[in-house]
Amino acid sequence: MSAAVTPAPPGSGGALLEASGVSIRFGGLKALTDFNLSVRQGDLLGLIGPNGAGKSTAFNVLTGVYQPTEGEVRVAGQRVNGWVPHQINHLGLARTFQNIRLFRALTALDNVKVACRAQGALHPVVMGPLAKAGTAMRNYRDWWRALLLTPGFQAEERELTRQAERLLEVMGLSHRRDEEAKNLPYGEQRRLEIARALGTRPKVLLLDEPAAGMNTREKADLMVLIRRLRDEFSLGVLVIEHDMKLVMGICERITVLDHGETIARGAPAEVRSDRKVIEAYLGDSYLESHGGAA
Amino acid sequence: MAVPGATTLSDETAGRVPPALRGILPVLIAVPVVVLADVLLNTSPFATYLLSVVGVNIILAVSLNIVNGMTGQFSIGHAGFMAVGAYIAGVTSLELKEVALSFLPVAASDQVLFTVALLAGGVAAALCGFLVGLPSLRLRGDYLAIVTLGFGEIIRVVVQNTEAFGRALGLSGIPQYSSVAMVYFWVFLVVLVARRIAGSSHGRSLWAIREDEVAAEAMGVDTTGYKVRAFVISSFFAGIAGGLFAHFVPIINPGSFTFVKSMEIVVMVVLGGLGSSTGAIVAAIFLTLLPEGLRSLFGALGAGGSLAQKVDQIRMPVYGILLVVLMLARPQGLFGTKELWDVLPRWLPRKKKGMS
Amino acid sequence: MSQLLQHLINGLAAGTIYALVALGYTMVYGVLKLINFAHGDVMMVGVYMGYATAFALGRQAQRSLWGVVVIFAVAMVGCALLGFLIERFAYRPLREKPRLTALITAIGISFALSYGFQLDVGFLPGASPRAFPEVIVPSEWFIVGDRDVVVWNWQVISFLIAVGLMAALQFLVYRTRFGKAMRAVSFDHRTAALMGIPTDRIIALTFMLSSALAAGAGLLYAIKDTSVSPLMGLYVGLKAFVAAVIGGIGNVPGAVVGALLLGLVEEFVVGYAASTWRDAVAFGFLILVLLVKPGGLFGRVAAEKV
Amino acid sequence: MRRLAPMLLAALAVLAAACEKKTQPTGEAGGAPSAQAPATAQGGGAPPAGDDVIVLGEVGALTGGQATFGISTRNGIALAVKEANAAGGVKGKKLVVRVYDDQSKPEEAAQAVTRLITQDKVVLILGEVASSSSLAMAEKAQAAGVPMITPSSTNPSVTEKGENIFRVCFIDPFQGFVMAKFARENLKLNKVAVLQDNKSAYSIGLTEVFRQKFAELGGKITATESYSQGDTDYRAQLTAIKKTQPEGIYVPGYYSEVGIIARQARELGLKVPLMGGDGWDSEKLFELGGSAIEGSYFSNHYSPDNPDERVKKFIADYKADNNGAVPDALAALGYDAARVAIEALKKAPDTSGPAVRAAIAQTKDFPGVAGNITLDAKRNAVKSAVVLKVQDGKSTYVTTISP
Repeated sequence: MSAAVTPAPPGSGGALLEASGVSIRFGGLKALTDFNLSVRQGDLLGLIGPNGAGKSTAFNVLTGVYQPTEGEVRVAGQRVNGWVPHQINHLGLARTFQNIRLFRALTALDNVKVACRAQGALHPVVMGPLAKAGTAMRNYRDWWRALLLTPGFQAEERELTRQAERLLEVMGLSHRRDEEAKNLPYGEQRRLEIARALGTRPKVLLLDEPAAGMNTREKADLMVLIRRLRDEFSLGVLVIEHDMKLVMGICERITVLDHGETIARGAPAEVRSDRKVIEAYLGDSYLESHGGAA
Repeated sequence: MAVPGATTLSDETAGRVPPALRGILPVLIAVPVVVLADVLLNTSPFATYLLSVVGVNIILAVSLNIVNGMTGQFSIGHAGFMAVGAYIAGVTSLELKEVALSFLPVAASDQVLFTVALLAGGVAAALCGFLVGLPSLRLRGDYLAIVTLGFGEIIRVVVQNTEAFGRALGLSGIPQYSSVAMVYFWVFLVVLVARRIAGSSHGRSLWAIREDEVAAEAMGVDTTGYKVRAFVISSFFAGIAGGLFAHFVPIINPGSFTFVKSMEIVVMVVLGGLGSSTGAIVAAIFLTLLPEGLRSLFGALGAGGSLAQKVDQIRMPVYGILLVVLMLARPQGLFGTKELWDVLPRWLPRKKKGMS
Repeated sequence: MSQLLQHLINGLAAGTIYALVALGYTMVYGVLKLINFAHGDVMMVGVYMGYATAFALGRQAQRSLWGVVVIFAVAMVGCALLGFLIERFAYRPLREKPRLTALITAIGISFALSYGFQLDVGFLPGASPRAFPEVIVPSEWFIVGDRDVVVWNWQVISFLIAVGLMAALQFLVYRTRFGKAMRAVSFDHRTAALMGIPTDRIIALTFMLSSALAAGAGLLYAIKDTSVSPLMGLYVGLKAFVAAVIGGIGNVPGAVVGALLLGLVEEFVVGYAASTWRDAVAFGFLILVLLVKPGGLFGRVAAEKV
Repeated sequence: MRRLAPMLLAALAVLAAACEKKTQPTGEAGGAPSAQAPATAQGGGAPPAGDDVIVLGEVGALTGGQATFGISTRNGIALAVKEANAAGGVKGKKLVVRVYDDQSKPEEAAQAVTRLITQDKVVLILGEVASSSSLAMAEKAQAAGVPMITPSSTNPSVTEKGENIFRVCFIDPFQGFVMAKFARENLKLNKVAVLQDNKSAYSIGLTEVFRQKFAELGGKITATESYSQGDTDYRAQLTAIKKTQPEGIYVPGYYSEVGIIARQARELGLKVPLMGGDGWDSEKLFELGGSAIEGSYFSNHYSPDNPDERVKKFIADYKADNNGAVPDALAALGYDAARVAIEALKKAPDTSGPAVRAAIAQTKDFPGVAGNITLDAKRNAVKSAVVLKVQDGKSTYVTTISP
């Protein structure tokens, strides 16, 4: 059940996630204009900007929650315009949410197991009609295996549990294994979300304000953790963050958005001294909004 | 552990069980057992009939729970699927009435044909479930609910206008193959299926959809596919329930499958606790026997006077008021999302740790 | 052609009344996200209140203008009170509980009312339908050809009353402080509460308003179809609910448009095709609308903030 | 949460009563009169098949869409039993009727009848009005060997369920035939439209025969429209019918809808006479229909202005018991069914199923208020039908049509 996802076709320049010229409009409102981005394995990129700059919108376009009005998104070399989120996820893109969206009534372990299991099925969109029918049949066959509790199914369940337990361990959540997600403290909920995202075996991990609501110490730990995850799981990581310090501390390259437009990109040092960035942050209501956020 | 069927039960969980429920639970179990044992002692046609009705309602409630409880969708057209199963199975049995499998004794041959008819009904209902599940591609929440309701009503109108289905009079003369054993075999099956699903990765995916559809989708769960499959399985069993129903109720009639019937099933599921299979079972038993109990009570109370003549009419208003009172008393349903064994008092045997 | 015109008139007459009932569903759904399944039955109770009042007034008085006003006033005030009680005791305690819970109590109330009114104990009317008194003495106001097209005074009057009630509602919702508060509650009742809006009172008032509208609609319905029965709430309620969803539940103009469309569709199915398929076509129409516009004609599917 | 405990205890009490039931049955669920026969009203002591009472079972729609018919029937049966008890009961025992409501649903009727047979051990079953429910009951009664008499289910298939099932009314085809003949030969109509209740097998049955007979007699059916029981707006159907310019409209439905149909027909300018069957018979028809129903005709089992002493007495007694309500056909048939049952119980050597069955089967020229009853080999009543005309807010006798 854990068949590998489509490998990236060679020649795509190694970009696991690529957005080129992406724009999105809600009615008359331009939420994102000509957004370009490329994430390769081992990258640790930052996406920053004041509130309402379009950061989460960018995430939502990349992950298929919204469809781009213009431009295209490629994941593992595959054009994914028109795909739904779970299909894109199957290509190796996983995310967390700004306002934690765990499966609240499920235990920590089950939260991760959901993600682990969901992998494996090739999605119909990349297949012909015959293969489509095959997948449909296999979907139902899977149910039979579960209903009859076949040995293979049981082994698979054990394997899922093992994988999930390992991820909990990596995120330091083993002691919360059987707790309902909603009963976890805030910081642990954030970590559980990351564990869950890792369960889908992503190539690229998108973290939406992972440090929101954490204190300085926790943030420092998080920075270490994110780096470690990138190396251990061979990921490309894209982080949305409000906390400049955090972003500057870990990200190798940064993209700055304001009013949906990319106003700067480059290494932390370059971005920090960019006039437009300073204006956007200080000239606008950065401090207020930051104070009121999270 | 929150998820029913998911497997572990630690003592600290038991500690979180609402104390009041722990005290009440034996009552909940005892009441139906007493009533049933009572009628069972003189195994009578009435006991058989009542047991069959209870069984069919359990199948309906547990199967609806797969969609409404586990997946968090909101179907209020379950009676429509039941009708499909009842009519298709009924017509099949009527067609095969004269057929006997020569290599089997008559009784066995009848049961084989009965099973064939049931499966035909179940499959037909499952196909309809697939059709209803498809709009869930685009619809959410109350809009999906109204579509299921609409499908249920359309099915009823179609039946009412089809000569082969006996139109308004209904289909009578269906061989009465059903037995308590057959009904409870299917009860057992649906409960088992519900439990196995709940304990599997499929069940977890359904729960994930119920908890947060956006997050489930982002974690790679094919939410539409799962929703459709939940609908298919659920309506298959509703069709089986309808088929069984058609083989012990002497006549099936469009009036038996209105949206009021759908509502009764929804009530069972919600009262039992959304997502709790055992809760659905207990609620189905309780609500099915309640009107009979009220009938007895009022029969005993109404000695003479004008009220005595009207006693039987008072059952339904009382039923309605009881529903309100019960929901106010326990808004999360009798069991919440927990299963029976999660809330058993300590002195009762408990399920031990671990199934996987 | 004249037949078409007649069907059009009949359809609109039925549609306006659906609309008034549908508005009740939509308003309650707006503030509480609750499908109030007891709404139709509240309407039925209102009609019986009007029926009793008409009898108390006697034959002469009930036909006078003030008589009609008294009948409507009693039914609407009585229903507002009933709506208040239902909200207070069956829904409010469940406000912060899962939405389905309140739905079940709504079903319970619906059963209790519709079955309760079938009893013939005490003041309860019994199961048989009753003839509703002719509070508006029927007369023909507009005739085309050899009675090819007939418009009745009560059709016009009830149309005017319905439009008047809708206009009043529109004013209330969009032009008054109460309406503003109501819309705020509908948008997010927790935040509204934080802003100092008395949500409980607003919700209670919304319920009373929707119940009063239902009573008015029920009376018009009873005048139109000259009868009242305990089960009328079930039929009318279901159809009005469908109308509200077609228009986009929670949307006030949507409910009106949905109801008019449904009234017309039903009338044309019955008039030009087989009447036995009316309900199937009504629901088929609903499903079609939802497949094309998942949020109903005027509703917006709230894009979930991710 | 703690509030749940008392609540469920109350529920327990309710359900526990179900268990007590068998040891402590009561006899008053039905129409047992308390004033005239205090002996039966002492409440809850006697076993159902005990020494001093004979228990009859009745299943009827007391709630739901057909409640109004079930209640009339119940009142008619109650009157017959009250009279029998006042006259000394049967075989020295008092009669008791246990009435169960089936909510107008066949499966509930099946459940109720099974309860009557098994738990209450009734000797005989009366009911239902709706043919679907009667069919459900007939199956159970036949299997259990308990005789059953349906007062007013007119669908032919009901008594075909077996030798234990009887009826005291004529069947659908006959009524359709009566009205077709009357319309063609007495009213001399050439073109008639039909408006049937598609939710009622009764209405569909009558329509079928009427259409066929009327055509056979040389008439023309201009349109067949339908509605569903519970509808209240028939303008669309009537508008379509009006276009075909019929000379009469056959509306074989129930009075609860027919009254409204009449008003709306007149309102749309359809002045032709309406015609119908026994489903019309109720004083409610005149209330619902008002002046619009005047001049219409319907076939029926009996005419209330029958000068016969028996009928007069029945009407007077019924009015006295039911706040002055005039008995409709269903009440009269309920009364007749109960009296046929009582008569058979008197004649039968004992109250066992076969004995009672045999006694019922021998019913011949029994003087019922709704015509003399003779049961034929198919256990159907052979009766003539009367045609009534609505005049001055009541129905008046026009003619009698024999099979």
